[in-house]
Amino acid sequence: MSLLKKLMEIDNRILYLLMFVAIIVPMLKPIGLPIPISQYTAEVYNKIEDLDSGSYVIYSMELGISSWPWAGEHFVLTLEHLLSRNLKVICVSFSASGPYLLEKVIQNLKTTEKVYGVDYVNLGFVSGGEAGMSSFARDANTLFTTDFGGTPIEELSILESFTGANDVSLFLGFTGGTPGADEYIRQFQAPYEIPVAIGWCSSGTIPSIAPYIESRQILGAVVDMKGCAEYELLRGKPGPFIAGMDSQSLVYVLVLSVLILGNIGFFAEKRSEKNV
Amino acid sequence: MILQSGKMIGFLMLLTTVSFILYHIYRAEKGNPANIRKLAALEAIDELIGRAAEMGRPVHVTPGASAINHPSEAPQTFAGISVVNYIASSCAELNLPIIVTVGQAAVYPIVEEIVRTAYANEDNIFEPDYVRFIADAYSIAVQGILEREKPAANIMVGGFYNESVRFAEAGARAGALQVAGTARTYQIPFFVAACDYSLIGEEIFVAGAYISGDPVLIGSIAGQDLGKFLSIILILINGILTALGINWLHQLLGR
Amino acid sequence: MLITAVIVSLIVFEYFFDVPAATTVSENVQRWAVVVMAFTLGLGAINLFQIHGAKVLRKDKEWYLSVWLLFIMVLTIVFGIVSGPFEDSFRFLYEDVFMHLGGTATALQGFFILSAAYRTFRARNLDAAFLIGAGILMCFYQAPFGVLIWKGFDVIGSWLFTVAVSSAFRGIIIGSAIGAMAVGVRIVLGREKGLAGG
Amino acid sequence: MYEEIVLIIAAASTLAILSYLYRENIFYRIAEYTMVGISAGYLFVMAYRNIISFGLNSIVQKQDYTYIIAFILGFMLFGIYVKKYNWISRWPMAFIIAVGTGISLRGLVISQLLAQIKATTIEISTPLKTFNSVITLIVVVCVLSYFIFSREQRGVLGITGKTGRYAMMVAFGTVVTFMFMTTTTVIIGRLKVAVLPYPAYYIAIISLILIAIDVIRKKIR
Repeated sequence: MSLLKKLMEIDNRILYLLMFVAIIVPMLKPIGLPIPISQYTAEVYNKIEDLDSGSYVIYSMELGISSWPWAGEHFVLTLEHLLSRNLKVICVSFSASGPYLLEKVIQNLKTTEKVYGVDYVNLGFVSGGEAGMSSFARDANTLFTTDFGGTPIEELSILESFTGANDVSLFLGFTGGTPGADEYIRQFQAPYEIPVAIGWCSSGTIPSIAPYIESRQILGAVVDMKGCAEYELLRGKPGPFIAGMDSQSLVYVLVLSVLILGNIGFFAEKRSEKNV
Repeated sequence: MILQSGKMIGFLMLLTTVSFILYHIYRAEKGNPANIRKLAALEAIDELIGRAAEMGRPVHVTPGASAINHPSEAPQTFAGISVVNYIASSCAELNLPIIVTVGQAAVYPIVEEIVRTAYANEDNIFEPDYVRFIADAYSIAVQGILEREKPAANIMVGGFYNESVRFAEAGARAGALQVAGTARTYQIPFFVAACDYSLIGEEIFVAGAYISGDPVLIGSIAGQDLGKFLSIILILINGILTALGINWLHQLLGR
Repeated sequence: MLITAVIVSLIVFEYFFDVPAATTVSENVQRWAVVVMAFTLGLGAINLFQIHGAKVLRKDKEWYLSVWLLFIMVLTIVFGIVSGPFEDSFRFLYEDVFMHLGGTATALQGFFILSAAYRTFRARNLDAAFLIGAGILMCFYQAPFGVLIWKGFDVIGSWLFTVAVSSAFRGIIIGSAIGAMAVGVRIVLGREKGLAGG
Repeated sequence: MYEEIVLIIAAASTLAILSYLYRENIFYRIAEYTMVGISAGYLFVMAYRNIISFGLNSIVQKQDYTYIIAFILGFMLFGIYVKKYNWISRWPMAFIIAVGTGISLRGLVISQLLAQIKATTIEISTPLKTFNSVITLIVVVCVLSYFIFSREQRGVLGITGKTGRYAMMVAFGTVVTFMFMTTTTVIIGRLKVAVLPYPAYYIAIISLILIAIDVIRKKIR
């Protein structure tokens, strides 16, 4: 009983420390657990593979610069994938924090044959939330006067034959919550019938996106690190996310033990109260 | 005037639901509101306050950290304010100290007035520190109050963000019985897991409407119920028809 | 306020009906909204000026932190507007400082959930039992180690996720869509507290 | 040299925030205030750029003078800061709320309400698919019925409502568990970029020493 009591009274800080240990240890010594590929990620990947070359794709970034260190490699990988398929990528952001991240993603592209302004463009941030999305979808070409860097849109040849959502073959959104799936389908999928896929979403938000995927309103989603790791496998470029999944495993072992331990203690306490 | 193709059913659905809501608001304003049920969590609040009175310890209540000028947040905050009102009058009746923490400047005067009136109505003394406005670091401050002042009951109804899990933990560690509710989907799980009673999603609006007796709120809740009934019926019919291989309703519902 | 009712009705009407005149007006209204909403983003800075300016003037506890906040805010604004957002000075503040602060702040939440899970997530009633049971099961589904122990975890987990979890959220989505309509009605009627009071 | 300094600042920022996990302290406070300051400043810059590129450029380059209305409404927002003219800001607020409400309202009927109702079908193909679709339908109906408030939850409604509530609990449990993945992802990113590389780890060592001193100091007391 006393051991249990001790286990019940671990200081929060020890827990936090354990979390760090669970994350760091596999980083230093990878275990290499197998990763099964989920339907959701495969759908996104296959959709990009199936698009006709030359079609327009919206690459909509709702995440902020702070997500660069932990998901940046995935954003670059996805953009490179799009470009390698000879698609015309229009980068835009409906959240104020997005455009710099887009800028950073573009700076880190490894492909050199694709040209800014011809094969891809960063239009920056559109304010107005859903009103902004709606205006962008309806007539993007009259909304903008310059791209994010200040170049007049007349000088960007990619935009010559682009008028708005009607020309788009895929909407790829990267979101951490709001704006997110709800807004995408309200403003892009339902009125214009363009396919919407989630290029990255946090693991906590996927349960609320799942109904739309099951109803085929959204094609699929790359979910957090797990999805990124699967995407790396599909692209045949194993990288940081596959390595990171080992840490995930250990963290989940910790979460599991914490939940079970807490509840064992709770029931033991209840029983001892009854005996008294 | 041409209805855009494929949107007819959508327009009809909108029209029907809106007219349900309008009808019930109208009925409620005529003094004939629909009955809405009293939620278990609300009944629990009475019990919690009773327990606090026995223990002689204060009750903590907060209407959340949300603003009141945003369409998806204002209703939550006002539901929270209604709950504060309810608790303040119960506490005033028992002359029990109450701690109300407010994180939004615009909410503070409203809540202060409510609590002051509640204590004045019972001829009990209103202490100035019953209602506290916390300008910044709302989450840290409330956590501190829960830990130091150890309320016997902790009631949190309104719009909560990341702070929900910390409040719930701090409250539980202070030994308070907790009732909590929010309409923010990602915060509900923490309240359910860590509190004794919880209000999920729209339940907080129902609680607010039940307490305040506001005809517009009651009317719109009753109207929404009809909308939900309609949805359930559509789902059932659609399900049965598709199972039988009849697809006309399925196609009608959207492209 | 009448203006609210008119605009809401116009935008909704234009979506369902094919009336070119209404569409033109509504398009313009939406484009204005893009600009007006941009103004609201700037209000946060002014608001901070008010709150922290007052703190400094009153010499409140930790007023020097308020000074620091205002200084760094003004610096960001000056760098961003005067020298341009692509200059190194602005990039240093935003990419080299803010990126790390913001990212780490996001992570804190997970730690708080962990300690709350340990201390307070108890199967104290049937509701919580369901919640925690599902939580435990999903640990095996979410991380690769689950499949290593038993292949079934992946099957059960994905079944639970695609069938039970997503249907529950579908119910919530339908319910909240109807709820949003009710809020819309109240706004149009000018009967939504706080919002339409004007 | 510049890069090393930047890395040290990155490490210091990261650890200042993380130090909150140990206890509240002045480093955390400074970091928090810095974050709020830069974030508000950044938003201001973004607002400025958008007002110029969407608003002013449309007036100047495209001669679309209707945008003047947007500017008037935008400046009216500042009325909020003058008590006497507070009412002025209500107009633009009403405008924003109206556009936002209208746009989301018109979209959600089809995309969220009807499309989701439509998707809830009973599929007759394989037994498993049929079973799954029936369960889906039952769960959706039960969850919806839980949110019916003008009837007492007794009889059929009692059963469906309870089932709906438990189904939601399963969903919420999933949400909680899933949230940990993001934290882990973020921390891995932090460690890789701002804590483990040279010379950032010096900061980590210094902060560990500081914490150790604090622990010992408390023990002695």
